[in-house]
Amino acid sequence: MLDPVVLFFLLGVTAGVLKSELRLPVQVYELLSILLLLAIGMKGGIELARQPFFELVPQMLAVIALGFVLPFLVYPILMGPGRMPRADAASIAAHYGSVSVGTFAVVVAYLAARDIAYEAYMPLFVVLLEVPAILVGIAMAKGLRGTTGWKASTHEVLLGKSIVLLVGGLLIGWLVGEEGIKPLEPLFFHPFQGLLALFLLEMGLVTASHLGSLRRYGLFLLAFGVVTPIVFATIGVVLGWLLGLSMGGAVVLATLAASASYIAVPAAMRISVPEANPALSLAASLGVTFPFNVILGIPLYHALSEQFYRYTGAS
Amino acid sequence: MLDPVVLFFLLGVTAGVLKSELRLPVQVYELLSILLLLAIGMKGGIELARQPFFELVPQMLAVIALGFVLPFLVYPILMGPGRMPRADAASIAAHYGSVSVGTFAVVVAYLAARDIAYEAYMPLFVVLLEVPAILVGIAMAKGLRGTTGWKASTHEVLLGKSIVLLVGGLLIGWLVGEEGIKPLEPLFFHPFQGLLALFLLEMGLVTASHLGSLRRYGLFLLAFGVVTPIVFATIGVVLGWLLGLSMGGAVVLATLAASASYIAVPAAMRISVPEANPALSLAASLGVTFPFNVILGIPLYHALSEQFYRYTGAS
Amino acid sequence: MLDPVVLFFLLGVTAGVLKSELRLPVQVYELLSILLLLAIGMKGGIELARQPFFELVPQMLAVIALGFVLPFLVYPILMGPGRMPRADAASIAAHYGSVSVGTFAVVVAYLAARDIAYEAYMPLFVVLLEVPAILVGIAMAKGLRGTTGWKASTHEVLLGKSIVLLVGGLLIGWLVGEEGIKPLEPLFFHPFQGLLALFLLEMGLVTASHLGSLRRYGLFLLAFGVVTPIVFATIGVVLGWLLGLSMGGAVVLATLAASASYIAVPAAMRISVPEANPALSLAASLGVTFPFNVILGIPLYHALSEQFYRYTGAS
Amino acid sequence: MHRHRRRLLTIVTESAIESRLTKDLDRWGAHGYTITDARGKGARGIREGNWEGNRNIRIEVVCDEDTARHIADHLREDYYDHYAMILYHSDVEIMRPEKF
Amino acid sequence: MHRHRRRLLTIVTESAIESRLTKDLDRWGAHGYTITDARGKGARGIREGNWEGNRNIRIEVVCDEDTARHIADHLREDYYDHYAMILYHSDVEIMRPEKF
Amino acid sequence: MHRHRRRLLTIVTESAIESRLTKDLDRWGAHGYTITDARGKGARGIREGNWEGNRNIRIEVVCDEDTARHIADHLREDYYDHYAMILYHSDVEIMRPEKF
Ligand SMILES: Nc1ncnc2c1ncn2[C@@H]1O[C@H](COP(=O)(O)O)[C@@H](O)[C@H]1O
Ligand SMILES: Nc1ncnc2c1ncn2[C@@H]1O[C@H](COP(=O)(O)O)[C@@H](O)[C@H]1O
Ligand SMILES: Nc1ncnc2c1ncn2[C@@H]1O[C@H](COP(=O)(O)O)[C@@H](O)[C@H]1O
Ligand code: NA
Ligand code: NA
Ligand code: NA
Repeated sequence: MLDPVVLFFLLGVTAGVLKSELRLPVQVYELLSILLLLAIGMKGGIELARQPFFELVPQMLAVIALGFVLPFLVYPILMGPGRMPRADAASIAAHYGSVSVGTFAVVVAYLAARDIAYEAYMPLFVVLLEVPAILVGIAMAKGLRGTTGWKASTHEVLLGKSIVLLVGGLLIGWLVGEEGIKPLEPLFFHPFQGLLALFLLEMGLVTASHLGSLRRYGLFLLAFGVVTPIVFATIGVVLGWLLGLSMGGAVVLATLAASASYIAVPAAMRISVPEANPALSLAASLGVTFPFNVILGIPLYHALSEQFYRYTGAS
Repeated sequence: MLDPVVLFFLLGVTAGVLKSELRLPVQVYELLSILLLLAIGMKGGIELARQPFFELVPQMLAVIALGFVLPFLVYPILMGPGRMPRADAASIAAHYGSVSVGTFAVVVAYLAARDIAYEAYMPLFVVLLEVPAILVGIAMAKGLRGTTGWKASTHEVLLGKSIVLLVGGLLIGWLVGEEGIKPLEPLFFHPFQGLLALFLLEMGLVTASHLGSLRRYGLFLLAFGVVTPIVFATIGVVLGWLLGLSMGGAVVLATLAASASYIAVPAAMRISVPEANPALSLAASLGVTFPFNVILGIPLYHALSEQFYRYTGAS
Repeated sequence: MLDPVVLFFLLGVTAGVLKSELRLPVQVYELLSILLLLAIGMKGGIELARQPFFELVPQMLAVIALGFVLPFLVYPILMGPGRMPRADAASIAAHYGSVSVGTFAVVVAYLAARDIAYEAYMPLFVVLLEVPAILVGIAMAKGLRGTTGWKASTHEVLLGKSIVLLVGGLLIGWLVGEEGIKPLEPLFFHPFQGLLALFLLEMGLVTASHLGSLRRYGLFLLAFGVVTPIVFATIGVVLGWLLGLSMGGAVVLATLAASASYIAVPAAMRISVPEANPALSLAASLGVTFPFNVILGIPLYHALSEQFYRYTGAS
Repeated sequence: MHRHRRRLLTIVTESAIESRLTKDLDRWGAHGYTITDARGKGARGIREGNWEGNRNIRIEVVCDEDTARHIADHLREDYYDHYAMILYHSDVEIMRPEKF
Repeated sequence: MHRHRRRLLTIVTESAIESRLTKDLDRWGAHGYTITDARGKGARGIREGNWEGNRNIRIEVVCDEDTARHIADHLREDYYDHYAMILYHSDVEIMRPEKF
Repeated sequence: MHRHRRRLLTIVTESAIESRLTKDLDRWGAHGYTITDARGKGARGIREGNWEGNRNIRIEVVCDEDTARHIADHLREDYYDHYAMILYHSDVEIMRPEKF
């Protein structure tokens, strides 16, 4: 059965494809993304407050390493069979190495609807996975030596909207703890799924407007946008198992690995690698991978993780 | 006693008439109308999921017929005593034959506050009543033969914002059912009356700005805007009774019949019958009929329906 | 321990100072302030409905008198040691004589978190304190004789956004009472602290952009912005005690006296005393006094009031 | 820097016709357009822009003389009588003539 | 297509004075105006437009030479010293001279 | 009323580069600028403005001839190839020459 939030996404895509007059004002989009980012951050922070921080350090390092490694897995494919210019290959690699907070929210809703437990500090991993791939992508495009702009780029990436809100929420949740956050729940936590539904409605409309450019860039992007997340998700499941995550936790990590950024990375690439064509990377991440993950991918990664954990006899 | 939501409407009208600096950004208006339309649609869909669809078919056909018939009842009056140009008469007839979702939300709040039951699938009727009068209005203005633009018009009407959101919500509610929609309640259902209150505050401000043009168009519009809803409501009560609706359901159907569109129809007329003067139809539907229905009409239709049902011995 | 809402303020200031890309659309700011103002108004109105109005009249008169007196306490200091032009001195006096609704919301959240009772009709005092200082400030700048524009000014002040929403909410709460307002709670009351948190995030961003102009205007403003609220709060505690308020009520009155307007008064001064430099008054009220009150002031006034009430043996 | 003269056509009208109008601009030969949300006052009264029924948009088209004339003629025929609309032209200089 | 020359007066100023200013424009003979929300930077610093205290508006008035001069003179007297404001004029061509 | 000629430079481009671009305008000698949010269509396709990835901004700078030329040259070098961007100039008259 499809989750209602996914139906909102489909409603948006349908309305967009049919050229309906439905528009969400960009300010509504911004309000929704601010609320979702803060909520995700705070949820993670609350959990962090619950356990000894240093116990998480190995997992955190592994996740950061994942963020650095993933882009290297796709860059050669984009340059070779994909025949893309260097800047575009680097930019797309960064998109897929990083994460999509929207997809994260959908997997969280998916697991909650099925009462599947997972490590609740996962939002920390979202933060950790967001940045490394961006740095790798910039280095791929510019080379490590072209130091001009490196400091500026890092500054811009770290102070981008999503990092600030995720980290800010994380810190607030961590400082205030579960009890202290209670008064904020009616705005941030209770309507979370509703906010996500509206957000997906909007993303559906935006996705529809990228389907056109998809047609232009052809089959390679389509295949790339479906195969990459499946491969990355498999890596995520295995890594989750190695790190001792629960089965649900492995689903989340798989989904994070499988997801491709469409907010933080495009903004960073626009500034730091302007010669990359944004229509290309968005057609892949937003036009293919996002819908794929949301509709088919997440249930698939769930099945994958279940099989793998059953087979290995874990949890 | 006045419902609090009605007081918000009066606050808006008062602030507007006194030329206060109070403004609601148009983006807030859009967010509110999106939430209300989706909520109404989903509520209807949940109810549809509860009962055999085919049992509703006779009622649905009757309601569609009502939408086609109502414009014909006022068109001659607007052309004759009203002395209006054909385009204006057609446009106003379309406004009054169609429905106002805002007024529907108020009657729902009214009945809920008084614990009066009604058929919960009523949002379906909102959808069904929205479109036919628009088609009739276009035909009245252009004639059936002027086929140019007919297809485009229908496309535009069916893909207008309110239809897409109502129908989209309906389908989602229908597919997902009461249980599945639960996670969305904190955003769409719990704050419904609060959202409606804010929406009415804004509509009050907009209404105030139409009172001026009302003065310009004189007494006829005023009388028309009060008498029409009373007549239409009476038809609605009788039809509700004929269709076997509960007393509360008849109040809702009466209010739907009595209400005049100020969102979907104006937008459609602007595109399809541009020679009609929008100030005229809005002065009537928004400046007279909407406040009349919200403040006096709904209690009146309630009394009417009660009397009628008592007299006929129904429910 | 810091309240979570205060942490949101600090997050905003930090993001602003670090020149992050985080922005809240102005329409979100407007939605938040509309919701907060209406909620505060309605809460006050509900309480007013609970008690005989005439019993409050002495307190109300005293509070209005406070609003007229406070500006006179700072005007000579601003003209003398501050060496400010008359218009600026008058404008700043008006800012500090009036109140900040944001600060009021923070003290309410502060007391609620600590389960400290206070007279729940306090929002009435917010309304009463908002206007007098504005009139005094205009008179200080223009003299009483320059009657030109007096009527217009008063009209503009009374019909400014915050007065209309506070008074409108008050009347609605008063007419409808606690029972009647219930359906509106999920939008206005339950998420109140969350809305306040977002509002403070935005105010933090705005505050950060005023820190620069603070540097330009030097130490005097900084000292003035810290000392004035402490003195005014002391007056507030004593007056609260004289009026027979509870200890919590005295904290609220102290905070109201200590707070400086940054919404209603700047708007009124811009229109009525345009020769006053808005950067100056906002640097003080928003750049110094608001953060001071929110972070240090309120706990200080709490301690002050507690000591005073213990010493005088009250409550 | 080589400069080239073009015409800047500015249209202020009701937001209700945005999608129809932009389709028409395409058909009439505009290579692009820029739209901002607006409010205002004119012969058809005040349009406050606080509600979907009274919003304006302001459209700018940079194009050559002939296209500007062509668009203006069409607007006059198809829209001018029935919609709140004004239209004005001016000369501008651009840098990349191939774009316009 | 007959063309007529008019002046386009553009004012950028604080949104706080919008309602007062539009009333004045009416009094000073403007037949209409178009307003868009704006932000910016000038002699009085940055106005980010993220808060009611620092929003700008951009007002356009199409009118004849005399009215433009008249409005500009009044703006200079009544507003220029105390408000963040700039003002500039240019020539435009319009189609329906009776409207402006 | 003394009048002074200046240039009005209008840039329409992606909102993603707003903060970088305004810093550059400062460096290149602009004394001020005005920004409005926009959407539009051009050689790089439709930018609907309903999402952070496809919003435009419209920047206006009033400045003297040399500064305008200077800014335009820099924009062409640093931005023109990689960003959705158009740029046009026109003459305007201003009242207080010291401001621009
Ligand atoms: N003289 C004018 N100067 C600037 N804008 C105008 C003028 N007249 C009309 N407008 C704009 O054009 C819209 C439609 O004008 P109208 O058709 O005259 O009502 C108005 O709502 C204004 O935004
Ligand atoms: N040189 C300029 N070019 C374009 N806009 C300007 C310029 N100078 C000022 N502005 C705009 O006018 C507003 C008020 O200017 P000012 O009074 O100089 O602070 C600023 O906030 C900008 O939006
Ligand atoms: N001919 C034109 N007239 C007006 N605006 C244009 C034109 N061409 C492009 N634009 C604007 O400039 C932006 C970038 O243009 P481009 O780089 O050609 O895609 C577009 O999104 C439009 O907002
Ligand atoms: Na990824
Ligand atoms: Na009707
Ligand atoms: Na005060």
